[in-house]
Amino acid sequence: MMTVSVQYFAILREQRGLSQEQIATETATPAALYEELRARHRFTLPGDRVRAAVNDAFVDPNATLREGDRVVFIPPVAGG
Amino acid sequence: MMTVSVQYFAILREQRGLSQEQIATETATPAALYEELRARHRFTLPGDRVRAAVNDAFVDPNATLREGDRVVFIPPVAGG
Amino acid sequence: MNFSLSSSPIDAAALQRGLADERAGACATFEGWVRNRNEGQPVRSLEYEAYAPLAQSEGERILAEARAKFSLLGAACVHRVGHLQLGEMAVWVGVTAEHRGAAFDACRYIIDEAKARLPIWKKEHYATGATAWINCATRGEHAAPTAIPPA
Amino acid sequence: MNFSLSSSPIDAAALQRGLADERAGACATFEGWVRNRNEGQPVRSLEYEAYAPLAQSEGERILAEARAKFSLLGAACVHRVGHLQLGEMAVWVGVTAEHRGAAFDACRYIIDEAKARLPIWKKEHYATGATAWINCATRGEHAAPTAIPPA
Repeated sequence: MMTVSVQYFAILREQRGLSQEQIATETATPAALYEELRARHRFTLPGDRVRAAVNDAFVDPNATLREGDRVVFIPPVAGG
Repeated sequence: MMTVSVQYFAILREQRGLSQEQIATETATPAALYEELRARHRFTLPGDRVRAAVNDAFVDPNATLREGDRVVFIPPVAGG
Repeated sequence: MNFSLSSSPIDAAALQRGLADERAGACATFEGWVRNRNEGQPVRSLEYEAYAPLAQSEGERILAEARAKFSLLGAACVHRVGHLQLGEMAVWVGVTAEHRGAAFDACRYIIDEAKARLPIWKKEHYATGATAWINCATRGEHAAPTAIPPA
Repeated sequence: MNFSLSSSPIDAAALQRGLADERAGACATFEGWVRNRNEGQPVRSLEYEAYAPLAQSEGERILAEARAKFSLLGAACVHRVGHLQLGEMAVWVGVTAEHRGAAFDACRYIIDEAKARLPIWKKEHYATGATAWINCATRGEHAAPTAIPPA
């Protein structure tokens, strides 16, 4: 079990109802953590449409999470 | 013999030393008129690098000139 | 070479003056404006939300890529965040180069990459009162309203 | 859709405001600036001379062609005439469209055609005091000075 912080933006922020939280999780990767949170909070976006960032850098969804990481799940972008 | 007006721009204006003149000519086309003027005024540009306009529209160098036409010889352009 | 996010209106003229360079023969700019329709739906306004630290580093990376790929003298990009009204500028890109080919190509590269890669999201507010996060529709609708606010 | 020649500095901001359109999502502009070198020679200033009536009609024709080829909302082009200093704007092109692809393609089409077709000539004044009408060199030199003024 480790604790990471998760920050939410846009549709995920609205569906979660907050911008940031500390999560204690048994999962080891951003992909697995997203599935856990998706089930808990009924996020509509499937995991394959969400990218992940850890400590303000894009990461592979199967990267290894570490205690204290700051994780962000990135919905499909729409800048410009 | 007919009379046309000829207007000069840029390098041709400088080589002729004036902007406009009336020309009495036996030539029948812009191409022939240019060769006549080129010989008379020692224009450096050969005829194949000069386009012609008559009455403010581009014309074929072998178009037929008419009495009173306003003729412009157009050196290679360099706008922008 | 610089990228920034702005929560206030973009001053394009000032940004362009910042690119002034006597070696430059060409300056190409692109502005993205909030328009009044998207895929047939009347739009009233837009909200842009950014994941700022990553948007900043990714924006700088895009500008550095443009500099490496094209023969440039300067390049800058500013993206708005917050609530924008119709006609407001959402993004500005400006590029200077000795020659216009590089300026056009780089300007287009920067906006194309910015749209595809910056972690920035857009919520459209429709004339009906509904809203939608663009590109985040699920269940098969495209850009369809995902929420109608309570009356 | 409009083209003009201007003997005073081009007000790009005003021109761009003239293109404002709530249907437009994209505005691409191009500015040509007087730069301090051409083909290796230090340049001090430039003179532009136009055959005005034909430049006007040809400029309008180019804008109409762009409108026919691309899906545009607006397009404008202004070209300076007279004596310009380093850094001054020689030509401005602005295009609006719903989408950026058409805006970029049309902006580039207009400047490419304008440079190739408008009856406008450019005389460079070099640091040496020499001058040259660009593209009018003969006897094999390219953009070499064709006249040294009397001291």
